[in-house]
Amino acid sequence: ADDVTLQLKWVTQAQFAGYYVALDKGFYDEEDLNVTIKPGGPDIAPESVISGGGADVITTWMAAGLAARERGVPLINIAQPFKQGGLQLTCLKESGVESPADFPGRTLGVWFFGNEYPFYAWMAKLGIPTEGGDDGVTVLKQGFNVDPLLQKQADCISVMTYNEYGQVLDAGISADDLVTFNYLDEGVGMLEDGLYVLEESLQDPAFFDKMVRFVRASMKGWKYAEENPDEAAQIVIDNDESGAQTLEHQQYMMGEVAKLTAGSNGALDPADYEQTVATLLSAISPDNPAITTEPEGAYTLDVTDAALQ
Amino acid sequence: MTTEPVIKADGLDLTFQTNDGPVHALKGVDLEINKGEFVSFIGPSGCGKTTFLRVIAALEHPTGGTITVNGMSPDEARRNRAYGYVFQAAGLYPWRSIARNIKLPLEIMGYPRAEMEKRVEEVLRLVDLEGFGKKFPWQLSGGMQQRASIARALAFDADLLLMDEPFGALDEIVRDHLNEQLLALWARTEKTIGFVTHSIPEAVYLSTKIVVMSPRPGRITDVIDSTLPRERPLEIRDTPEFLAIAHRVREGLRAGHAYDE
Amino acid sequence: MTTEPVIKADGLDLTFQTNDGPVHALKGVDLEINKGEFVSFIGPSGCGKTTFLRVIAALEHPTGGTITVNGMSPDEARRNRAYGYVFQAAGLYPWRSIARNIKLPLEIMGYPRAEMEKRVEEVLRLVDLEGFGKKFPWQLSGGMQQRASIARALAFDADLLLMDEPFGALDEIVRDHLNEQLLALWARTEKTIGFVTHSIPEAVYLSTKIVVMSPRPGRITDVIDSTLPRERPLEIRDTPEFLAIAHRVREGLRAGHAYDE
Amino acid sequence: MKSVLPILTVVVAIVLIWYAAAIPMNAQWARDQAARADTTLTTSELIADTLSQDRPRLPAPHQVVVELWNSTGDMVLAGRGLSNRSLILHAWYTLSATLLGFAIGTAAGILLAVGIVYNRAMDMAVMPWAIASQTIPILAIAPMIIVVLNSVGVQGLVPKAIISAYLSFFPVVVGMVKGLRSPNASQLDLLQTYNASRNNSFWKLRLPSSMPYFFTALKIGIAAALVGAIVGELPTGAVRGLGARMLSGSYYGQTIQIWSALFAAALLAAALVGIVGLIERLMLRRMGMEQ
Amino acid sequence: MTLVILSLAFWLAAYLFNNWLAKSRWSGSRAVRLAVPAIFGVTVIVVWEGLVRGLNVPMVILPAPSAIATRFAASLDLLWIDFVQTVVKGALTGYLIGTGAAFVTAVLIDRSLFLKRGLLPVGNFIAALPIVGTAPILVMWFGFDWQSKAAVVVAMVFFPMLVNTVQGLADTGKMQRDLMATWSASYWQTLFKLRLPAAMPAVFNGLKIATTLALIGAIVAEFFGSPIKGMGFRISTAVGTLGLDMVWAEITVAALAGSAFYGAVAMVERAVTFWHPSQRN
Ligand SMILES: Nc1ncnc2c1ncn2[C@@H]1O[C@H](COP(=O)(O)OP(=O)(O)OP(=O)(O)O)[C@@H](O)[C@H]1O
Ligand SMILES: Nc1ncnc2c1ncn2[C@@H]1O[C@H](COP(=O)(O)OP(=O)(O)OP(=O)(O)O)[C@@H](O)[C@H]1O
Ligand SMILES: Cc1ncc(C[n+]2csc(CCO)c2C)c(N)n1
Ligand SMILES: [Mg+2]
Ligand SMILES: [Mg+2]
Repeated sequence: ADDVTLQLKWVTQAQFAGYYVALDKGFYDEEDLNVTIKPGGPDIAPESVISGGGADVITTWMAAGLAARERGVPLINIAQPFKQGGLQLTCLKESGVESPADFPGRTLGVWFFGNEYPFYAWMAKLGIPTEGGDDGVTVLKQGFNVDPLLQKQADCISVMTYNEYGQVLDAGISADDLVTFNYLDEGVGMLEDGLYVLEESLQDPAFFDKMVRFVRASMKGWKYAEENPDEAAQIVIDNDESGAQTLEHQQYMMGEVAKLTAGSNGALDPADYEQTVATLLSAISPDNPAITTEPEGAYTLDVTDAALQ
Repeated sequence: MTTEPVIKADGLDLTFQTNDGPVHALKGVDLEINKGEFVSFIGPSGCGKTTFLRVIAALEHPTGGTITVNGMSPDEARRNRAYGYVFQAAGLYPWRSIARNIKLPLEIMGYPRAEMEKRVEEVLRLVDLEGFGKKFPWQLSGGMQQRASIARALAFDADLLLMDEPFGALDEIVRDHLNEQLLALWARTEKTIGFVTHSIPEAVYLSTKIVVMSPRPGRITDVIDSTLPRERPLEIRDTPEFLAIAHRVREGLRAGHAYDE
Repeated sequence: MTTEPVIKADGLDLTFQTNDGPVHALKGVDLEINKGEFVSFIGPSGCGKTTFLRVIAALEHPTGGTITVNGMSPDEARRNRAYGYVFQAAGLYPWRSIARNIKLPLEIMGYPRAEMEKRVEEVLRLVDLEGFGKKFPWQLSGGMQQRASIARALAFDADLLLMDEPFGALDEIVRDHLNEQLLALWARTEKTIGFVTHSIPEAVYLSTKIVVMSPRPGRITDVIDSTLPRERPLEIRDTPEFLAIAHRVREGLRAGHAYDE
Repeated sequence: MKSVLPILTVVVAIVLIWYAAAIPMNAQWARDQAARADTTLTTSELIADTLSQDRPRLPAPHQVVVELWNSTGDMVLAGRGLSNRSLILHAWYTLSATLLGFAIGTAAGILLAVGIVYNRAMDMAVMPWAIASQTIPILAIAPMIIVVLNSVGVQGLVPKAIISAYLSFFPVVVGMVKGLRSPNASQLDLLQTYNASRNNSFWKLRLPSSMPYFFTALKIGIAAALVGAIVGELPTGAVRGLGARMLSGSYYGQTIQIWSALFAAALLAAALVGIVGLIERLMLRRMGMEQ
Repeated sequence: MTLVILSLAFWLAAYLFNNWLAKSRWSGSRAVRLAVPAIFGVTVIVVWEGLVRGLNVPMVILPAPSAIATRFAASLDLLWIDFVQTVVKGALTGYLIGTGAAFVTAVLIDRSLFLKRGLLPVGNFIAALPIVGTAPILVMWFGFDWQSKAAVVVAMVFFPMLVNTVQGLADTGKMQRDLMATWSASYWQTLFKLRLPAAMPAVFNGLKIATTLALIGAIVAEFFGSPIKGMGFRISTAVGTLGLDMVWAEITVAALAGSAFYGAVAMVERAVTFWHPSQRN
């Protein structure tokens, strides 16, 4: 069997259910692949792991992938299981935020570590400075949890539909008490979890073939997960070595993630790509030069074309 | 002389409780020391010399018998700052200059500033250390440090001076010299002095009274009143009278000594 | 006597370079020590006694003059393990039992195991410490530790024994006792001994030759050959002959002494 | 044993203060929730609520103890002592990295110390940089170490152990240098008079006399190694170990889980230091250096 | 490859030169004492540069020193802002509060053997709580700005300082204490004239240990939530966006600040404990 190492962007959770299902259900075996899935975390940049040779393929957000490409890691998108994005900004209603017009003077929690590009793009679009003050917003580097909202340290925080939003609800705050802005709806949506490899490895036909089989099996896993969310959640739990996740939460997450992957057969829609690039380019600022020039050859449809035949 | 004794001990006992059982550091010690006397304590290691001095200074408390200092309890005497104490090692505080070391007891006793300066000058002269006030202890030789520590004990008005092997760490020549100076100082100030030593010639040379002690339990085995005159040049040590006293002390010591301990 | 000198120093100079300029620790030292002699070095602090012993032991190297030990350079002599050295403090290694402390030089010199055991037994007996081999140093009194350190220097075959104030830290009675034992040992083994001390009686009591030194620069001011017999009970110290020698030593010392250092 | 009563007293005092602090710290959330539900709380209801929240700002002591028990002893009783939900398993993951890192760090520390003591150039060159190296925040370079090692094919336990070694080597160097230099001049001179070789002076004098310093350093070092192992778990995917528990506790807002992992780590540290102390006592007693 | 060989050759040459310097006649002089570690440092940098270039290590794995220096020079303003936020506001405040509180606590509990016996072991236990666990909690309690960083620093430095100070206060000779008794000095007189001065070497030991802890604590705490400035913020963000040159520029600042902080405390120590044998060589 051929070895493939997949580096995830985040810890084992239903966000990556498709891959775990493919592994568990033997879809990879069927394609004669021996897949190792490496969980990520807040200190792991998959882009540097792959450039150091620690992985064959990674999942990451397109903005981070393109940024890495511009910094000399020639990443190329080979598949896009997430059609929709799940990134949102959620505010407590009692804080008085009702629309983006209310943002000035507020404190907003943002995820950094390569997750901040959509936020800056949005602020650029709204024309709101991010240096604080009365007509700007004060930005916090939010930890990867929802405490700042619960403890009222921020008016709004970043959440993913499939994870933190559920945690806020779980904590006992009802959806009615929340005001939520979805980046897609605000017109600054960007492609989220995609599969990326190094451009030069793809020149190798053997590697190309391996990726074709990998994407095929992974997508099979995703579709299985969408149809059997509870089983998928259980598979994720079984693969979580930290033992910290609850089945309940993973079931919720699987349900939400399925909504994002539902529209994708794995192939990247070039229109989505163009929109992401356009949004990024519209928001170039000295603080946040995600990308400064239009990327070229940052994706290929060859792999998915071959895989989906 | 109007002889009300400065120190009066009656059947003094002191037992330390240790892990290995009780240690009888002092047992039935009777002693009177009169004003102006120079009393040496001599005896093998562990016979309770230090302990006796510490009882006088109220640094230890007897477990039996009575003791008075100037007619008071040792604790009261200490509160009245009745004595100066000189330890074997100079025990100067290394972060203070010599002058400030000497000033330390004066600060604690609340002397006025001008008075302090005056006294420091005075005692530095007394121990031949003029001009060394600004030096730090480690910049002085062992003998000079020891003199500074004596100066420190002299700076305040205590009529009683307790000295625990003050010259133990010094070489013989420096020791001779300091012995001479100490005698001169004693003659000049008329203090009462209690002096612990290991050296027989030193004890004989300095004292008006020599107390020989013996260990296990610590007790007094002999009290020798010196027949030497008050005026004592160093050469007195080669006289038969001196040697006779020294001989008696040595005999007393040897009786109480165990070699293989 | 077949007198090829064990130690022969000719115009020996040793200058230390320090931050405060050069220190002349030894200046123009001439001395011969013959086989079987017991030579004491006496002199005020800083006169170079230790330095001279260290030069013999090749622990320091002279900056001028020549010195031979057994006809060789000190370094060669050291490589031949020509001498044992006893320091002022016992300097036993606290993590080794007494027996293993004594074994230390034997291990380093590569003696066979059985031989080591034999010698340890032997020297322990020689210094009256049979049965203490398994104890650790801190379980022994100061005097016993010092005897153990002498045993350590005796354990290997060195004809020359260098001792730097070995009894300086002990009380007078214990010291007297060890002095007697040392003399007995010397008589039995016929070693050559170089012995540094601060005590005049000790020097006179022990030596066949007394070297009086004086500081700044360190030099020899007097060499006194003892007229005392080889057989010396402790009482010899009260004889006029003894006192006469002591007197001469004291005079020599006083001449070279600066009080205010 | 004399310390048992004082320690108990202090612990009891801390627990009381802790309870007292938990109430006001968690009260805000209780009130907010009540307000959202349009009810008001009586004082006793409020206190009861603050001591039993799911995601408290400060969990009550009993909540932490219960969680600790549930994730250790209770699991053992249920026969699942080594499941991935058991803190015992995670403590073991952390412990294995700690021990390996400690071994590497100690070995490196000793070697460096020997170099410093025996080579003047190393002495002068290395020490200032060793101090500077400790001012670098390890958490910042941990991800880079992991990636770099990954790129040369080293992964798994070793990268974590190396981070842990990085933290533990420094106290060992400092302690060992002090210890190897602790023999005084006359102890060294004594060996000179025997014409002892460098080897002899190392094995027979410097090494034995450094032992007390060595063990003091080891106690600091092993505690540091544990911190290093926990830090090293974060950029390796935080999948296993006590550090992973703390971090995932933080992702999912499980404060109680964070606290129990914290206490497990501190207990582990105390145990490790205790074991080193025990070895020290045995060793020093055998060497006759302890009265 | 030639670069690799060249840098290794440089290393060898520098090593031999240092060895020669250290053994040479001037080895005690100030110049040599500064030169030897400096040469060592330069060697590390040269070898690093040579290896990175020679082996074509990608920038996102390990940037070359020259690239770091370039970034450093270009980002001085940013580095300064981060320095003020993390070192001045976070680390220094926490350091002063933590060591100060520990010092006062030590003096207070020093009167009670009971408290010392109880508090020190418990304190050691609490000090063993790993910062990665406590930092998120303290961020939750004290907010995102420097206050929570200072709190982390306080938590980190308090117990090492306490232990050292308590030890120092006990660090008087029996004779020194007896002397005070013979003068029948009061508790406070003994404290100020004997025990505090005698404690200074140990106190400074604690203060020195606390410097590195303070800096590390302040930086690491920023990983768990911060405003958008600060060295920890910049490092974690730059790692995520592959700005490794920026990461190393910040690390350089950390090392410089840490060494300077340590050096400053050591200098004060020299002035205050001039009398201690360890300061007199
Ligand atoms: N604090 C103490 N606790 C227990 N035993 C003590 C204490 N102080 C002294 N001793 C014991 O009391 C005895 C007398 O001791 P002391 O110090 O008075 O002797 P000394 O005559 O001064 O001896 P040295 O000449 O060695 O100074 C000794 O056996 C000693 O071990
Ligand atoms: N390593 C050294 N460096 C510089 N000066 C030294 C050194 N060793 C000794 N001296 C100086 O050389 C002189 C002679 O010292 P030495 O130790 O030989 O004297 P000593 O006669 O043994 O004195 P003591 O009776 O105090 O032991 C002294 O002035 C001393 O300060
Ligand atoms: C490919 C990918 N990119 C970014 C994130 C970032 N992100 C999204 S949610 C979350 C917190 C935990 O759910 C974080 C860090 C991700 N998860 N997956
Ligand atoms: Mg005594
Ligand atoms: Mg000497």
